[in-house]
Amino acid sequence: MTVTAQAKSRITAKDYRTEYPIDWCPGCGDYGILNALQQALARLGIPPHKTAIFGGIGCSGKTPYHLNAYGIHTLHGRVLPYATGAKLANPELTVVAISGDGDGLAIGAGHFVNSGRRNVNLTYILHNNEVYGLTKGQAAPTLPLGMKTRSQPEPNIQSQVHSLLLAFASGFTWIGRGYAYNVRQLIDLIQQAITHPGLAYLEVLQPCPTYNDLHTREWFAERVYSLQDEGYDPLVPEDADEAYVEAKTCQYLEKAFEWNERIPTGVFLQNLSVPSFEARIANRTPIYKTLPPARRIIADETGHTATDLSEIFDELAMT
Amino acid sequence: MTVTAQAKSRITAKDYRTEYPIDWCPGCGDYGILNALQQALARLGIPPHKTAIFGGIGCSGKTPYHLNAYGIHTLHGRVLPYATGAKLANPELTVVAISGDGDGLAIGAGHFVNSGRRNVNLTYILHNNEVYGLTKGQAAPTLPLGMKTRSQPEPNIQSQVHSLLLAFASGFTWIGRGYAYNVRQLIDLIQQAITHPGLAYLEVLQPCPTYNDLHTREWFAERVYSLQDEGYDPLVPEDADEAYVEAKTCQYLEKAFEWNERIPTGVFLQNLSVPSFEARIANRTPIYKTLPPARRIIADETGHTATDLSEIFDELAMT
Amino acid sequence: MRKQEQELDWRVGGPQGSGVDTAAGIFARACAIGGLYLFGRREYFSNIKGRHSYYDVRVSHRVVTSHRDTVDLLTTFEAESLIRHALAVVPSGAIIYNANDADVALDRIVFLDSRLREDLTTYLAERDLPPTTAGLLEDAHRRNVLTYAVPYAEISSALAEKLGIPKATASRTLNTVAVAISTALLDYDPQYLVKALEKIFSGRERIINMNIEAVNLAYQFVHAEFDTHEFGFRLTPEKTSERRLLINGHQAVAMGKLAGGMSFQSYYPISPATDESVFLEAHPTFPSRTEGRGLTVVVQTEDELSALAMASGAALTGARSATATSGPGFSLMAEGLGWAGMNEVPVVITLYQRGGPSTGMPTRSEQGDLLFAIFGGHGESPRIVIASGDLMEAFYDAAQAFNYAERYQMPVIHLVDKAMTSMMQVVPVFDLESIKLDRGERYTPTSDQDNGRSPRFAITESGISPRPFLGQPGGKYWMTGVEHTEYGRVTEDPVIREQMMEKRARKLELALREIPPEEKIRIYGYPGSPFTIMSWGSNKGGILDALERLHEDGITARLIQVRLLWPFPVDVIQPQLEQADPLVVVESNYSGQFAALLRQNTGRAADYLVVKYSGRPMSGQALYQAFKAIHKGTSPSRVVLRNPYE
Amino acid sequence: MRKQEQELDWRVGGPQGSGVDTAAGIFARACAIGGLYLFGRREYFSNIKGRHSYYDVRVSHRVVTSHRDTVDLLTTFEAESLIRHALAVVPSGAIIYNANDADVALDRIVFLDSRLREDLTTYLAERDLPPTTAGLLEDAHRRNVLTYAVPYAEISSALAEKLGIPKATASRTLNTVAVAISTALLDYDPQYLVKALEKIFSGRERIINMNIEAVNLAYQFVHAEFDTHEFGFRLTPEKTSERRLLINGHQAVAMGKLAGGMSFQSYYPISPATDESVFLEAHPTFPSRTEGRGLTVVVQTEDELSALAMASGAALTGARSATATSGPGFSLMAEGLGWAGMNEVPVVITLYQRGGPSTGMPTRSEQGDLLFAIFGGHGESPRIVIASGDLMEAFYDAAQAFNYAERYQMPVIHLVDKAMTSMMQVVPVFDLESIKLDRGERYTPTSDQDNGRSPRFAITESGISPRPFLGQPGGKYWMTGVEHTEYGRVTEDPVIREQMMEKRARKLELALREIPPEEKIRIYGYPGSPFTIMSWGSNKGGILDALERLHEDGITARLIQVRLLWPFPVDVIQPQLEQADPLVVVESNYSGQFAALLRQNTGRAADYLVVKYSGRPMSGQALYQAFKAIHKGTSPSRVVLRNPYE
Ligand SMILES: Cc1ncc(C[n+]2csc(CCOP(=O)(O)OP(=O)(O)O)c2C)c(N)n1
Ligand SMILES: Cc1ncc(C[n+]2csc(CCOP(=O)(O)OP(=O)(O)O)c2C)c(N)n1
Ligand code: SF4
Ligand code: SF4
Ligand SMILES: [Mg+2]
Ligand SMILES: [Mg+2]
Repeated sequence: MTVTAQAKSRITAKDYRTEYPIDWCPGCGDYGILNALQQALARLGIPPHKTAIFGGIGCSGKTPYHLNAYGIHTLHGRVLPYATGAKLANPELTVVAISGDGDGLAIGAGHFVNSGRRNVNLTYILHNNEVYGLTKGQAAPTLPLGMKTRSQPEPNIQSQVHSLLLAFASGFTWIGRGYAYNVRQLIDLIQQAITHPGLAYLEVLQPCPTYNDLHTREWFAERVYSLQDEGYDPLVPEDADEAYVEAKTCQYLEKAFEWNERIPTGVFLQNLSVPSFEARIANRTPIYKTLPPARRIIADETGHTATDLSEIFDELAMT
Repeated sequence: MTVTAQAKSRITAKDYRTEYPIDWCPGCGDYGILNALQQALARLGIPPHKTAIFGGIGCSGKTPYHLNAYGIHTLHGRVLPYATGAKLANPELTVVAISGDGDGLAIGAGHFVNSGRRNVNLTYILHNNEVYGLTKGQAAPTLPLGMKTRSQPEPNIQSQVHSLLLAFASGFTWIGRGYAYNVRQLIDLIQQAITHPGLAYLEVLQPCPTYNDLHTREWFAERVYSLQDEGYDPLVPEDADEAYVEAKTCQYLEKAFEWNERIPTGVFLQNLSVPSFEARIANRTPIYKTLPPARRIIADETGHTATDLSEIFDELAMT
Repeated sequence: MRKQEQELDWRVGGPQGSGVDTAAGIFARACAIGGLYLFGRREYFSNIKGRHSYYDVRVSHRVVTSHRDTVDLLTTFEAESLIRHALAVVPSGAIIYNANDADVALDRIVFLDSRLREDLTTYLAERDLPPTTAGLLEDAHRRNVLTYAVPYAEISSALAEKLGIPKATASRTLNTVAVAISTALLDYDPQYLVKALEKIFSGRERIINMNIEAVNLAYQFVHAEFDTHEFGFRLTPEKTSERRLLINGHQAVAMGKLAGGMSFQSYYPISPATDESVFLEAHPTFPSRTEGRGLTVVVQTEDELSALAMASGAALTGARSATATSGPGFSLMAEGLGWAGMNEVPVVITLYQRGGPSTGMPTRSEQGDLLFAIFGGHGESPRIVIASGDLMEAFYDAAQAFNYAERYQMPVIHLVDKAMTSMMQVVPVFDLESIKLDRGERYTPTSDQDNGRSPRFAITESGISPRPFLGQPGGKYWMTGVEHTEYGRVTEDPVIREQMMEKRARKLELALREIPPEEKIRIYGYPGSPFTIMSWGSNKGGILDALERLHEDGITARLIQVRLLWPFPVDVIQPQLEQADPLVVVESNYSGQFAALLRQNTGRAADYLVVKYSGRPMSGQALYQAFKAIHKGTSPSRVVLRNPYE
Repeated sequence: MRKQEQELDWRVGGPQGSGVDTAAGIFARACAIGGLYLFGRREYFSNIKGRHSYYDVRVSHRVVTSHRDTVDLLTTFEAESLIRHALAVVPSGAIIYNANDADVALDRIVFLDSRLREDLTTYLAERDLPPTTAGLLEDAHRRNVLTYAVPYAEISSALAEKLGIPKATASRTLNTVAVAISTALLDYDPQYLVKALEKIFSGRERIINMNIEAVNLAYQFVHAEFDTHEFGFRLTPEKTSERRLLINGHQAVAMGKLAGGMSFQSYYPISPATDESVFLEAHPTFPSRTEGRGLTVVVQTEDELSALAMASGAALTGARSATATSGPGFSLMAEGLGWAGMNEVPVVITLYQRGGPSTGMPTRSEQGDLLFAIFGGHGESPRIVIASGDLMEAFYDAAQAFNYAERYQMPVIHLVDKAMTSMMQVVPVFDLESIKLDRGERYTPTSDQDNGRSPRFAITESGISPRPFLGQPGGKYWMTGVEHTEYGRVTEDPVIREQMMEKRARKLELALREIPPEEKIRIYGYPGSPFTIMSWGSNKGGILDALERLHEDGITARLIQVRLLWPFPVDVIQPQLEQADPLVVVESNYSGQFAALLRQNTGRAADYLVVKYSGRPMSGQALYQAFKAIHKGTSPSRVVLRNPYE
C-alpha cells in the first residue's frame, strides 16, 4: 500500500462514513469496531476508492455497508477467499476482511487455516462474540464448553476453538487482539494490521448484549489489559534465526493462553521473517510487480487480443 | 468399545485381511499403515463387523477396501463428519477415519478444526506424504514453503500447516505420530488411539516414493525416534489441574515443533480431562447410554410408530 | 369478525425485538382457546433488533388457509407500523395507534425503504395530504377507516403505579396492552387473553399477573374512552370439544419427524430452517409406546457440508436420520446429496426454501429451489422430492419421508418454505395411529458368520438391495461414491457401470409405481372442471381460498396439487391434462420452475403462469383476482402478483 | 493405413506409470510430423501405478474426428493389454505382444475386472480355447489376425550391450521399442520417430540417443524376423506446408483462456481438470502484442469453494478470471455460482465433466452435468452455459467465454468433458487475429470525485449496469448476495426485489438476442434433411464420422450441434424442429438431459434417444450402427451404446 503524504493529509474519518441507518442492536460491540476501522483507514490516508472491505455473513458481516469504500458482502464463511482473489489481482488495493466467529471458525475454518499458508497482505478482523448473532444466539466455536448464554436452551456441548492458537498454527504473520469498547487501542491495532506486509489476524472481543450475557462489557472491563503497556514485544524481525523464533513462540503461546483473570489485548505477534504471497509471486514472475492481473493489457486499440501464443505454438507445432 | 476376553482370543489379523489386489505404488508408505491397522484391530479383539473404517478420497482413502470390516469410502475432505455421524448414532462401533493430508488439512480443514471441539470417541489417522498422491503430486498443505518435489514444476509457494499444532489448537485429546515403516510402533499407537476415550489424532509420516523425493524412507530413517523411548509422558489425567495442563502444554509444543534433525514419534498427548461427546450427550440425556439413535425402537410389532407425542401436544393444545 | 363473513383480519406491527411475536402469539392463542380457527402469517427483516416486522392473524369460525392483503383491524404502537400498513386497512376497519405518533413525518422513520417512502409521499401528495402519519390518518378517515389513538405511556404509568413497579418494567406489557385494546374493541371476553398469557408465560407468575393487570387496564381504557359500537367487527368464541393445536410449520415438521421415528438430526443454523432444530433440541426425549422414552440426538455442525455428511453417516447405522436447511445450506449439500444417492443412503433433507438466489432474502419466502432439488449435484443421482401444501401435510409428509427414504434407499428432499414455517394454524390434533413405518428391505445374512460380507448393492429386478445396518453381524460391506460392484468395491468396468446406473434408476421407477396416487397429486374443487390450476407447496392455501370465492361467483375450477415432484408423476398427471383448459400454473418464483418441469415431462406448456417473486406469499385475494381475469379472458399469459406494501 | 480407407487404428496398452502415455506420444508425434492427421483417445483408471491404461491413435490422410471401437494394430508389451484388447483387433489387423506372454492365464492378471475375465473365459470356452493369452492368440489366428511375438527383453539386452549401460536403464526404452516395432511393421520412415523423440525429450541428449538406438534395434529386429508384407497396413507421410499443432483438450482450453485475456486462475486439483491448470502454471508468462509480457497468476486453493470465491474476487478488479474443475468440485461451487449471478460477476468456470454421480468415475467421461450447470444453486440466478464440440471450438469458446462473461456480467460455464480433455488431435495453428475481446459496459464516473459512488446495479432497459472495477476512482459500490438496491445495499422492499429479478433476467434475454446464430447452434451434413440428429459437446466428432458413413450408404442426415445451452436458444432451434423427422438426440449420459431440456423449452420430445453411460465416449462406428437402425425403422426409441471391452 503506497500512501502519499499529500493524500494522507486530505482524508478524514468522515470520508469513510455513510449516512445510512445501522441496524445492529443498541450497545453492540460492532459499533466500536466500525468506528475504529473508519478512523484507522483515514489516519493511514488511504483513499476510500482504494479500499475494499469484504464482509462475511452475520451481524459483523454487515460492517462494509457502513464504510464509504468498496464494500463487498460475500458468503457465509468465504470472506477470506474473496478478499484474497481481489488482493492478488490488484495488489494496490487495501483489503480488509471482516467476519464473525461462526463465519470464520466454523463454516470458514478451512479457509482460515489455509489462508495462513499464503500470507497474503490483507487484514482479517474477526468479531468474537461467542455466539451466532444473526441467527439468534446459537453457540459459536469460540464459546467454551459447558457455558450457557441467555439464548441457549442447554449449556454448550462443544468445546472452544482457541482462535489465537489456531491463527498461529495456520501461519498468520501478525496476530493481535482488540476490545470493541477500547476504540483508541483498536484504531492503533487496525493501523498496524493494515501496515503489516502480510496476513494480519485481529481478533476483537465483541460483546453481544442481546445474546451473550456471560461475557459482557462489565465482565471484560475489569479484565482486559494491553500487552504493549506491559512491555511485551511481538516482533520477529525479517532476519530472525531459529532460536529467536522459538523464544518468541513460547512467549506468544503463554500470552495466547492467558484468559479469565486477566485478558491480554494488543499485538501478540509481528513476524517479518515470512515473505508475503505477493512477494513470492513476484519472485517467480517479476512482472507481477508492474502488471498484476488487474493491470494486464489484454487487447490492443482495435479490441484484438494482445496475447501472443507463439512460444506455446512452437512447443506444440508438428509441421 | 467393550471387548470380552473371549472375543479377543478369537480374532487375528487375518480376519481383517481381504483377498483383493491393492493398487498403491510399490514401496508406498500406505502398505505399512494398512498392515498396522489390521493388526491393531485384531489385537484389540474387536470383531470385524463392529468396526467401521471411513476413508477420505486419495490414495490413503482407499485403505478401507483392504480391511475386512465395514468400509466406507466417503467424499474428499468429509471423512470426519461421516465417521462422526455413524459413531454418535451407534456408539458401540469402533470407528476409524482415514485421510490424506490434502483431504484432512486443505479441503477438510474446517472439519478437522471443528471435530476437535466435539471430541467424539473415534480415531483419525492422517497420512502425511506432503503431496496429493492420487491427483499426481501437487503440494499438500504439509509441504514446507519453497520445497520442490519431483512432481512440482516450481517450488511450493504456500507455507506449511503444522498439523500437530493444529490438532492441539482444535482440541484433539489424544495426539500421536507414527512412521509408516515402523509397523511395530504403529500397531501400538493405533491400539492406544482406539482405546483412548475421545478423539484421537494420529499423524503418520508416509513416504510417497512416486512423487515425494524429498522426504523419503532414507531421509526419515535417520531422523525418527520414539518419544516414549526417551521417557516422554503424554498423560494429562482426568483430574489434572490448570497448572498441570499448562506444564504439559509447554512440553507438548516443544516436541510438536521438533523437526529436521530429529523427528519425534509416539504419543504426544493423552488428555483425559475432557469428556467425550458421547459422555456429554449421556450427561444431558442418560437414555443415550442404553438407547442411542441406532437402537431407538421406532415402531411396534404392527409397524405403527412407537412415538408418543402427548407431551408436546399438551404444550400446543389450545382446546 | 366482519359480520357478513364471520371473519377478521387482524394485523400487528412493530420493530423486531420489541415483542411483536409475543403480541401475535397472545392474540392467536386467545382466539384459538376461544374455539376459533385462524391463519397466521409473519413478515420480518433479516435483522435482530429495530427493523420492522408484522404479523397477520386471520380469525374465522371456519378453517382458513391463507392470509389476505387487506386488514380489518391494525394494531400498532409506533409510527413505522402505522405508516407501513395504514393503506391496507379496509373501509369500516380500524387502526389502533400510539397517541404520540399522531403526527410523525415519514422522513423520520430511518428504516423505511426509500421506495416505499416515495410511493406513500406521492400517494398523499395526490390527495393534498402531508407526508406524515397525520396525513395517513386523515386519508384513513376519508376512506371510512376508524382510528383509535391510545396513550400507551399513560396506561404504562397507571400500571406501574397500581403494581408499585418501575415504569420501565410496566412498559414491557406494551404488546399485551396493544392486543388487549384490540380484543376490547372486538368485545372479546378477556378471560381468553388471560388464558393465553398463562400459556405463554407458564410458570412465571409475576409476569402473568402484571400482564393480566395490563389487560384489565386496557379494557377499562377502551370502555371508558371509545365507542366500541362504532366499530363493526366482533370476535365471538365458539364451543368445541375437538382437541386442536396451534402450530406453525417448523413445529409440524419437527413433530412429523419424531412420529416418523427420527433419532438423529444434524443442522447448521440458517433462517428459516433453524427453528425446527431448536424445537427438536428442546424436546430431546419423549414418551414411547413401546419402552422407556425415545431420544433424538441433535448436533449443531460446523457447516452444511458436515450436516449432510453426519446425517448420512448416522443413517448407515439404521438410525432414521435427517438434516434441515435452507437454500445456501442446501447448495453446500450438492456433493453429499450425490454421495447419498450413489450409496443408497436413506437420509431426509428438509429444505425450507427462502428468497434466493445467493443469500437472497433470508427471512422471505420463495419456491425457488425446485429444479435445483431435482437436478442438483453433478451426475445423475436418484432422489425423491416431495412438497407439502399445508401444516397437516407437513406433519404427515415429514414422517412419510423416512418411509420413502428407507424403502427406496435414497435421499428424500422434503420441500417446505419460509411462508409455511412461519405460518400459524389451528389444526386438529395429529393422528399418530395412522402413521406406519416402512423400513424397507433389510439384509439377513445367510449365516450369522461374523466374517460374511453382504452384497450391499446387489443387482435386483426392483433395483433395491437388502440393506444391512452398520455393525450388523454378517452384513459387512464396502461403500463408495465411486462406481462400484455389488460388494461396494470400486469398479470402472463398463458393464457393471451400466448395470449400476440402471439399477439405481429402476428404484425411481419402482417408487413411481408404488407410491399411491393421493401421495402424488391431490385434486380439490371440481374434479370435472376444465379450468385447471396446477400448483405445489404452500400456495395451496391461497388457491383453495380463491377457489371458494370463484365458486361464490359461480365459477367452477379445480386445483391439482402436485405433492410428489420427483420422480415426476407423469402417470397421474398426463391423464388430467387433456381436460385442462385453461391450464394455469401457480408458483412463487420468477421463472415458473414447475411449469418447466411439467412441460419437460409431459410436453404440455401452461396456458397461464401466475407467479410471485417479491419474497412474500400469495394471498387468496390476489389469486382470486388473477383467476377471475383468466376466466374472463382478459389476462395476459404471464401474471405477476404484486403487492408493494408487504 | 488400411489401403482402402487410407487410415489406421493403432492402440497401445500397458500398466499406468509404465509409460504408455509416452509411447502414444511418440507414435502420435511421429505421425503428425509426417504430415498425417490423427485422432487420439486415452482410457485409464483412477490409479497412479499398476492399473491398465491404453491409447488409441487413429491416423489418416484426412481429418478424423472420433475413435473406432476396432483396432488395426495392437501394440502391447505385457499380458493384460493383450488380454483386454485382442478381441478388438480386426481380421487382417495385427497384434504385437511380448514373447514372454504367449501363454499367461487370465487368472494371473490381478487387476482384470472379474466380469471381463468371465466374459472372456466364456468366449474362449465356446470356441474350445483355454482361458489364456494362448487361447486369445489362437482365436486371433482363426479370425485372420496376425500376431507378432517380440522378445522385448532380448532387445533391451542388446541395447544395454551396445551402449554399455545397465539393463535396467536400457529397459526404460520399452515403450520406444514397442512403438518402433509398430512403425517398422507399417514401413514408416524411422526419421519421424527420431524427430518425435527429439521433441519429447528435448534437451536430454543421452536419453534421446538411447532411444534412437532402441529404434534402430527394433527396426533391425522387425526386418530380420518378420515378413512385413504379410501385414497389409502402411503408414505413409504426406507433405504439408500448413502449420499444425498436436494438442489435446486441456491445452486447447488453456490457450483459449490466454488468448481471451485471462490473467487469474484458481483451482483445486481434480481429474480430469487439473491438467489445464498445470499447463497454465507451466506457462505463467508469454509475449504480448502490446507491451512486455502477459502474466497469469494461477493459485492452487484449499478447495473448490475457495477456488470460485477467489476467482470471483479477482474478477471484481477487472482481471479476466476463471477456475477449472470437474463434477465434485463444481458441486461445491453451487453457492458461489449464485453469488456471482446475484452480483453480476464475470467469472468463467470450465467444467470438465467426468463420470458421475458423486466421486463416480474420475477418469472416465460423461455428459452428466448439463442440467446441474443450468439449474445448479438455490434460487434463480443467471448464467450462460456453452459447450464445445471439438478442440478447435474448445479454444475459441474458452476465449469467447470471457466476452460473454463481461458483456452480460454473469458467470459463464464452459462445458467440456474428460473425453475431450484427453482427446488428441492435429489442428491448424489457431488464428489469434480472429479473437476480439468485448469488455462489456464499463462505468465512467460523472466526475472523478473520489467520494462518488456508482449505481453498480443500475436498472436499465437491457438489464446491464455499467461496471466499475474495484479500486476505480469514483466507482465505489456495495455488493452483496442479499437482494439489493441499485447501489448494492441490502433491501427487502418487494418492489425493488421484483425489479432486480427482472433486470437480471433481462440480461439473459439480451444474450439470446445478441449472440449470433452460429454461436448458438451449428448444422452439419444436409441442412435440408429431415433425418435430424441433435447433440452437444464431444459427441460431435463421432456423429460427424457417422454422417459420412451414412452418406456413403446414400443416407442424408444432418447434425444440429447445440453450442449455447443456456439461455436455451429456442429462437434458432424451434424453426428446425418442424422438419425434423425423426428427431434423434445423442448424448453421453443416462437420462437424456439435453432431450429433457429440449422438451422443456420447445415441447418437442426426441423420437429417438441414443445414449452411452459406461464412462467411455461414443465412437463413430457405434453411432453409425445406431443411425442405420433408426433409418431402417428397426430401432427402439431408446438406444444404449455399449462396448464391454473398453
Ligand atoms: C451457507 C450458509 N449457512 C448458514 C447461513 C446462516 N447464517 C447467517 S449468519 C450466521 C452466523 C452468524 O454468526 P457469526 O458468524 O458469529 O456472526 P455474528 O452474527 O455473530 O456477527 C449463519 C449461520 C448462511 N447465511 N449461509
Ligand atoms: C471435491 C473434490 N475435489 C477434488 C477431488 C480430487 N482429488 C482426489 S484425491 C485428491 C487429493 C489427494 O491428496 P491427499 O488427500 O493428500 O491424499 P493422498 O492421495 O496423498 O493419500 C483430490 C484433490 C475430489 N475427489 N473431490
Ligand atoms: S445480535 Fe449481538 S452481535 Fe448482532 S447486532 Fe445484536 S448485539 Fe450485535
Ligand atoms: S502416489 Fe504416492 S501415496 Fe499414492 S500410492 Fe503411489 S506412492 Fe502411495
Ligand atoms: Mg458471532
Ligand atoms: Mg497426501
